Amino acid sequence: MKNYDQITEEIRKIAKKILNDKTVDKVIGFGLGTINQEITPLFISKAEGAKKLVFNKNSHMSLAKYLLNYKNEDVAIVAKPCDSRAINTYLSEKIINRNDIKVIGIQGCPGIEGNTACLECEVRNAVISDYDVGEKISKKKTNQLKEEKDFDSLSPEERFKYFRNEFERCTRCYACREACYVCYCKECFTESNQPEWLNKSVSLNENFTYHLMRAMHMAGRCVNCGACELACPEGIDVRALAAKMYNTATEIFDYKVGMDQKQKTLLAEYDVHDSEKGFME
Amino acid sequence: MAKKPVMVLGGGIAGVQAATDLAEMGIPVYLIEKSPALGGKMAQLDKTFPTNDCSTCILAPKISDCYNHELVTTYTYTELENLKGISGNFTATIKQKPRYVDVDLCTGCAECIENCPVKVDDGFNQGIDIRKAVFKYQEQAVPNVVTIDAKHCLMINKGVCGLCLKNCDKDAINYDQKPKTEDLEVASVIFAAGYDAFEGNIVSEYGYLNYDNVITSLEYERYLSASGPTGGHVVRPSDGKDAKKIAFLHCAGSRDIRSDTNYCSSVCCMYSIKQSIITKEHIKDANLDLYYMDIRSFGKGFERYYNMADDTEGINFKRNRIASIEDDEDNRILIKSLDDDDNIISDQYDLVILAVGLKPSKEVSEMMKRLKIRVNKFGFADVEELNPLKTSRDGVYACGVITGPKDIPESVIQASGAAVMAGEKAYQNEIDDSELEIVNNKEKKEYRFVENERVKTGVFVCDCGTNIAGVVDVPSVTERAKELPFVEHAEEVKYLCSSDGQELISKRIEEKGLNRIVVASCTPRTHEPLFRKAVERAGLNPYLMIMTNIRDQDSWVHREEKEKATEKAFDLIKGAAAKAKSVKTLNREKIEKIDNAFVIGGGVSGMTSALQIAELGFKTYLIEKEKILGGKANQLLLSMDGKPVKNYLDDLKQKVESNPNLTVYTDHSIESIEGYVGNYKFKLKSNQNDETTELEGGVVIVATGAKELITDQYLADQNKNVISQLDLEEKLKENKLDQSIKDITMIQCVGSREEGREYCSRLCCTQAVNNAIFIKERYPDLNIRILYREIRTYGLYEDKYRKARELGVDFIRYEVEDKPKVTENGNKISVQYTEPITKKHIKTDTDLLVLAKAITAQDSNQTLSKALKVPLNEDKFFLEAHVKLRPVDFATDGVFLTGLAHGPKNLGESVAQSRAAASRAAAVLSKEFLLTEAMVSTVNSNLCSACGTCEDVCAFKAIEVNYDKQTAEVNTVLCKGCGNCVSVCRSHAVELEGFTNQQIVDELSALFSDRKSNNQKVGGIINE
Amino acid sequence: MMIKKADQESILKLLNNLKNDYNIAAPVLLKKGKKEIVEYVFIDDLNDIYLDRQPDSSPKNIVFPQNSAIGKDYSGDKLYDPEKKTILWGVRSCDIEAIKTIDQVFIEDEMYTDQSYKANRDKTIIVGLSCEEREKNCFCDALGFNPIESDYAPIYLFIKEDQYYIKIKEKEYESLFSSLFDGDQTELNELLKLREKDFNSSEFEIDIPIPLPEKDIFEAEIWDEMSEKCLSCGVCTYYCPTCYCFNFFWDGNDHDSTRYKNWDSCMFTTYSAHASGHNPRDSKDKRYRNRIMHKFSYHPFNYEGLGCVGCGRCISRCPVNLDIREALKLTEKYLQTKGGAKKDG
Amino acid sequence: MSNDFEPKIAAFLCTWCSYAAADLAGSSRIQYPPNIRVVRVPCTGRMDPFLLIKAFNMGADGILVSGCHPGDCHYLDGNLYARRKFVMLNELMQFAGVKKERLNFTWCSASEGKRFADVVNKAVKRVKSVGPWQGFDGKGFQSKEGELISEEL
Repeated sequence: MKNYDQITEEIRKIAKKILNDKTVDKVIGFGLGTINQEITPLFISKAEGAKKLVFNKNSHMSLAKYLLNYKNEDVAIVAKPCDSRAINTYLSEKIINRNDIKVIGIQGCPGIEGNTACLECEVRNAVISDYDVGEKISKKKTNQLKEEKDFDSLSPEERFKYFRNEFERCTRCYACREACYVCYCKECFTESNQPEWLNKSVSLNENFTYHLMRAMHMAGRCVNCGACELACPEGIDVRALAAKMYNTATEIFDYKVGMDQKQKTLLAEYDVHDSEKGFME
Repeated sequence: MAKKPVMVLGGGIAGVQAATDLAEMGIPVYLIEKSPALGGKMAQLDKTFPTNDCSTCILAPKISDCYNHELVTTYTYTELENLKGISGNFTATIKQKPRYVDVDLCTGCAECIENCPVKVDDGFNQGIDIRKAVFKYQEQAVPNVVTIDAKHCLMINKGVCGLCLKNCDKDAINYDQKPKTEDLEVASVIFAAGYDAFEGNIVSEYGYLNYDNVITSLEYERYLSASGPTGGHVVRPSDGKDAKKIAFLHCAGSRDIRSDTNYCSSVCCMYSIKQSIITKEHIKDANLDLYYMDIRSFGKGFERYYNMADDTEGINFKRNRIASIEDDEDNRILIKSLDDDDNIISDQYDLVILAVGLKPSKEVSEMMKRLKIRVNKFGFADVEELNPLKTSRDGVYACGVITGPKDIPESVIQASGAAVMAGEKAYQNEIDDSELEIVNNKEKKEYRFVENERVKTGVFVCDCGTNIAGVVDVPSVTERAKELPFVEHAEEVKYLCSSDGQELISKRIEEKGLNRIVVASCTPRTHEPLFRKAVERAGLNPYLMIMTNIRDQDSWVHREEKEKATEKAFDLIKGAAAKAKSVKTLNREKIEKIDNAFVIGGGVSGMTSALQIAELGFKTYLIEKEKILGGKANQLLLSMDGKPVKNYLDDLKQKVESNPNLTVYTDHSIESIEGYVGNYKFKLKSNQNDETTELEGGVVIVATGAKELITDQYLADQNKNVISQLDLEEKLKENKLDQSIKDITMIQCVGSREEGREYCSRLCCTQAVNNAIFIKERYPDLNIRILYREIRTYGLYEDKYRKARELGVDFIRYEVEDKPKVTENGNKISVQYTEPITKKHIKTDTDLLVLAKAITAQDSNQTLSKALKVPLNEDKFFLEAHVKLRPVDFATDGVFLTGLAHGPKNLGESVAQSRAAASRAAAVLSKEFLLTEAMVSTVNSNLCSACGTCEDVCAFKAIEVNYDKQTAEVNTVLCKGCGNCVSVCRSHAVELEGFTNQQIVDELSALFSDRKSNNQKVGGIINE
Repeated sequence: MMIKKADQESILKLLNNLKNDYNIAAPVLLKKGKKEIVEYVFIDDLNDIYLDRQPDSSPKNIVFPQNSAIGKDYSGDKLYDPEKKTILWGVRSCDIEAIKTIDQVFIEDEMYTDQSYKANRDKTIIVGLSCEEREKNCFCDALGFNPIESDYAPIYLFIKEDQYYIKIKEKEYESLFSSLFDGDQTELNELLKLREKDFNSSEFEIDIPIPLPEKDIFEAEIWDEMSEKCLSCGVCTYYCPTCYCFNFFWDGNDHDSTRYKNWDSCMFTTYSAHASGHNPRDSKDKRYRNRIMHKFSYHPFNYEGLGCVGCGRCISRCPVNLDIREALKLTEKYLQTKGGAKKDG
Repeated sequence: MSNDFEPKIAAFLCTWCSYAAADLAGSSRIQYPPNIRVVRVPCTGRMDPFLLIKAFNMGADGILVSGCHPGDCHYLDGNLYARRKFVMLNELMQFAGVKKERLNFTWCSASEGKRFADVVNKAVKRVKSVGPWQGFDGKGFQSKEGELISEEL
């Protein structure tokens, strides 16, 4: 596995090249932010700027979302494996054109510090890539210890309590939504008033409802990248529900999101012999 | 001018299908049914093979569509007395038996039934259950009215009792009703009179009459049915104990040379397999033995179903011959049988089910004879093999089991086919509009424009006599309803469905300017059309009426909990009123269409369909890729009844080529297909000179046929003395059979019924038998042996099998694991096989080896399926919309299917199916406009992000993304209003009219309006 | 004016007494998931008060809660007694200036006074807290504010180690602190002088005209670049002490409902969307422009002072590190080159 | 929890099978508890999981969804798509701590009137066993008059 600095070098080299030869007009990557250690999305359109690109242990944002700002423009994007799956999902939903984008795919992603999703990550090589950086690895998990959060051992009451505590402090700033590549609806259900899916009052009943509804939209589309959790200013465990959806899709329907750009979404297909887990006898 | 009516005799699935198809073609129909309700035998079935579809679920909507069709007049409890006149000009005399109930008044509430003191055996439930002297033929009877059984009614027989009348709020009981005779003028008649199952003496040797625990399969069907007398519980009739070990005896009464039912009943193998599978679902540890002669799983998808059962633990197929059936003191049935090696096997069973066959009912056979319709020796209507729907009497057609044993899809195919033939007579004999009552009340009203009005809801709560009011406190509910938001008016009505009630609604709409109507009464499934019409009469758009069900789903099921039922009724009304607030004016849009038809494939199927449509007067394009018409039939010698095909084919080709409405494009291939129902655009290219032709049409019939398997098994294509059955026929036809040939061996199932092709090619057995007979009759000394796995000469073809054996054809069974081995031996072919009884290996030399090669799908099916957006099944044959009830339709409207493209079948069956396809196509073409559904999906393009998920889930190809406009678009002609696209749309850009998210959320919000969440909080501050 | 002096213990004792007659709201260190966050809450246990650093959320939610029922009392918090006045304890200069900004909008303009806000504010007594040192991302001094003391609070705390100096500027509040010993004016002055000297000045410096000249800058191309990485979430506005945009909505059903007011955010895509479907700020550059212009152009134009107090919360809380200081620098550069040139010409 | 708790369950039935089964239960006079409030939908394929979450949001003590048996769908395969959604929703809700007894998914064919009554009986029993739904906030629901219907868990 290559380290962050090596990957950074490779990214810079490729970015410089493809900007120079006009393969793309813009490279979307990570740069250093204004706060100590903080990373920020960086948009480079001149080859000289390529040296500003970095990839380090804090590069947590899901850059895929920015592709939506450059529909029909030639752009390259630095994609962690999770982001590459997001890109595949965009392609399968025909939100972006394959010809418009170049993917600088990080192979053998060393993971992001503080991102609990990385501890559960099982796809560590970019699944779509025009320019590989890093080197592919076959090992499944990182060396990091799995975080102690075993929901299965909790009773429904305990889980309910846990999520109430979490969602109670949600201010509905929608940072989780906006940080998530999945959420690109022109009008989110939170904004709809015909019908009013969600009351605008920031109360626990509505907050909880919001997170459940959002999780339902993530079902079969979330790549479990953890961007939502890291975006939350209140430190809410936003990812838990989405991760549950992610794991359920894998366990019950043997479905993995974004592995192929032609994949149909989980809820748009069926098998006659699908599980009926949880149905009444 | 209106079309002259057609009469359909029999209200089973075949009759219902024929009547609906005719009505869809714009032809008025008289539907005559002798029992008190529509549905026939199919209504008695629990599940259907090979999909295990629930019979009621798929049948009920079809019946109600038919019954509610404005061009169908249904006469139940009615029989045909006489049929005078000639084709195009019949006078039919019908006699309506007295029901002693006024059909217009009866609401089907069943109060009378509860109070009737007389109990009798229930005919619908095969006498397993009891019913009252006043009864409903079945719970979901259409029409939903009761009937009095005059034989048992005390009032009618003895003049005492009268409890039913006393308990009828509507005074619908009339003990003085007399039989009513009526003359109907019709252009043609369709016999769809169905069948009787074998019973009584036919199956007496199986102990049916002596032992309680020996029952017929139709009786067993009622045991399995969730709505049957045991509620789907399998028990022994003798003591009601659970049955665990069950025997199914196939061919009970069928294929018996000693009886007059010496034919195969075609369906018993399959329904026995179905019953065994369903039984296993009911009783996990059941042990089921199926005793059979041959398993005849010859239909589409049947072989897989059979294999599935065979693979199920606890379902055992036994090719044993029954020696004796006895019972012991515990009423267990002991069956002794002989296995393949002639060992005697004994087994004890809790229950024995006789797979009884189908025969025409005696009365119907008699009637047909009386009406000068020829019947065959078994009593079925005598029809020609290649004109299978026409009886001997001109203008009289037949469909369903009345022409021979067959399963449901084939009956449906025949029904549609008969409909178009009978319909042709109606087209030729138009009558003046004024003569026909039904056609006259079709005038359309302008609806009041209500979109700019304040919502003013009128709530009408029905008492339904005491049915609702006896449980629900209707006056208080009505009072409270007045207080609901947007409710302008609320009223209690004794019988809302009566004409008074309906008029009242209209009156109030005008009086109070109501613009939304809530009807709280019975189920919308039966009464929504009625109340919509009532609202329509007052000039209000019918979709502004919302029904809620406070009878079937409230007062009837909570009779002891009056207060709670009242509360529930009020909640439901509250919900309906809330929904009503947000409903909109909806319209069924008229869509222009092109009245031409495309038929793809110029074989017998394609020609038959094309000719039929052209004869109705529609312009038809027949497209064939080869240089000549006729397809595979050009090679055929005999039809299944052993008559030459050539004459028939020549006649057909001549008619096709001379019809002025029919344009034939031979030697043309299809470049592209665009469009949808009513508006198809085809681009054809001549194979000769690449010249293209562009054509427009409204419907497409796929009749692309199939092909013979290409294989190298058994030296096929490697030795000139190894040929296929089709090659043999060609040889025989041209008299080219070598005189030196003294010995012929035929091998069946070459490539069929094995891995990769898990289906039976259906026609090969009969074809081989026919060819063998043909040869034997001409060269009696010639040796013929047929190596087979199972002889599947289903239906009346069984007779051929018998005849072949009589003529000395050797039938030798082989197992799939032990196929014959074929080697070259000089000029001869050496065939080695295992003798099934002695198990000896026998090697014999034969002069000619004839292979029954499997019928396989055309390679071009893939391309065509994509172009027409219709699916293929796993064997690459085209997949119809519903294997049981829509065998010639595709899920995509306007595209139909016939012949071998659908699956293996013989020429006669292809002809019937082609008529059916023509019939369904004509239903589209004969309409002035295409009408969309009112409740269809709509897309809000402002919200749509064009992700295409809706497109993925639409079974009807009715929604597609327009990538130029970056939004999904609904083709309202194709949309069926299921709402699948709505629920997968994350952006809520798709809405289903009539069931919008807003409406459902409003409804929910009203239902739970007494529960208000504690949202009043807090300054964003929570202190834990 | 009155000066009092006390140690930590007597302050707590005092507050404990005041608790009987007042609601006390103060910064508290809360453990939220993995994060430790300092927020203003109504408190019961006075030991929870945490003044060691700038709170991560502003006291805006005490005076102007995120959502509140119209015609009902502001807070549904169980520790809040609507009958009592509220002491808002330990508010730093930036947040005091922010409350002043909101007051300007909701109270000072007599034509458009928000009565419920005014009622709430009338019940609030702000107790200021002098900053000892610069916090991570704040820059109030660069905008001309004084981190050590704001004039807008009637009572001010100056803490040196365990010692509290309390400056009571208005007579009516003097009685609250009467139980404490009097403090020495000169002692406090020395402390302030020392603090002013030691207070390391901001690295960030900005030189832009206030109000920003709308006509020069509105159509400038800088907004696109500035907002490129913006996600359009509402974090910056929700945690901003001065953002006061709000919206109304109903809660309930046809049978029973309540009218609510809650915060809105100009970063949301639906902000300023018209019923017709038209939205004048339909892209994030326009929305971000509105945020900057509101703070540095429109507010200064309509009222006195700035719309931004330089607390730096939007910087530390932004999920993509979109830094308002960079935006201002970009503006400055633009005005000095293009904008400035235009002005001269 | 008091024994006289009468839950109110939002029941979504497809028109073609389960609504017909409910009608059949009616015409057969099979009695079942009056705790369900039926919302008719054309097909279970129409069932947006949001509607079910919304039902809880608005105070339903439980939900019941019933459609045609797999294979019986009037619209060919709507129920098969629905099945996946329900499994996902069910897993999600249970994970979030909503008790499984409140979530009732099943199939009922048009001929299964008896089964429909059984299903309702069972669903009501299940919901009763876990007591009144307290809302996602656990604060219970207020009746219109402002009195708290249910107590804290």
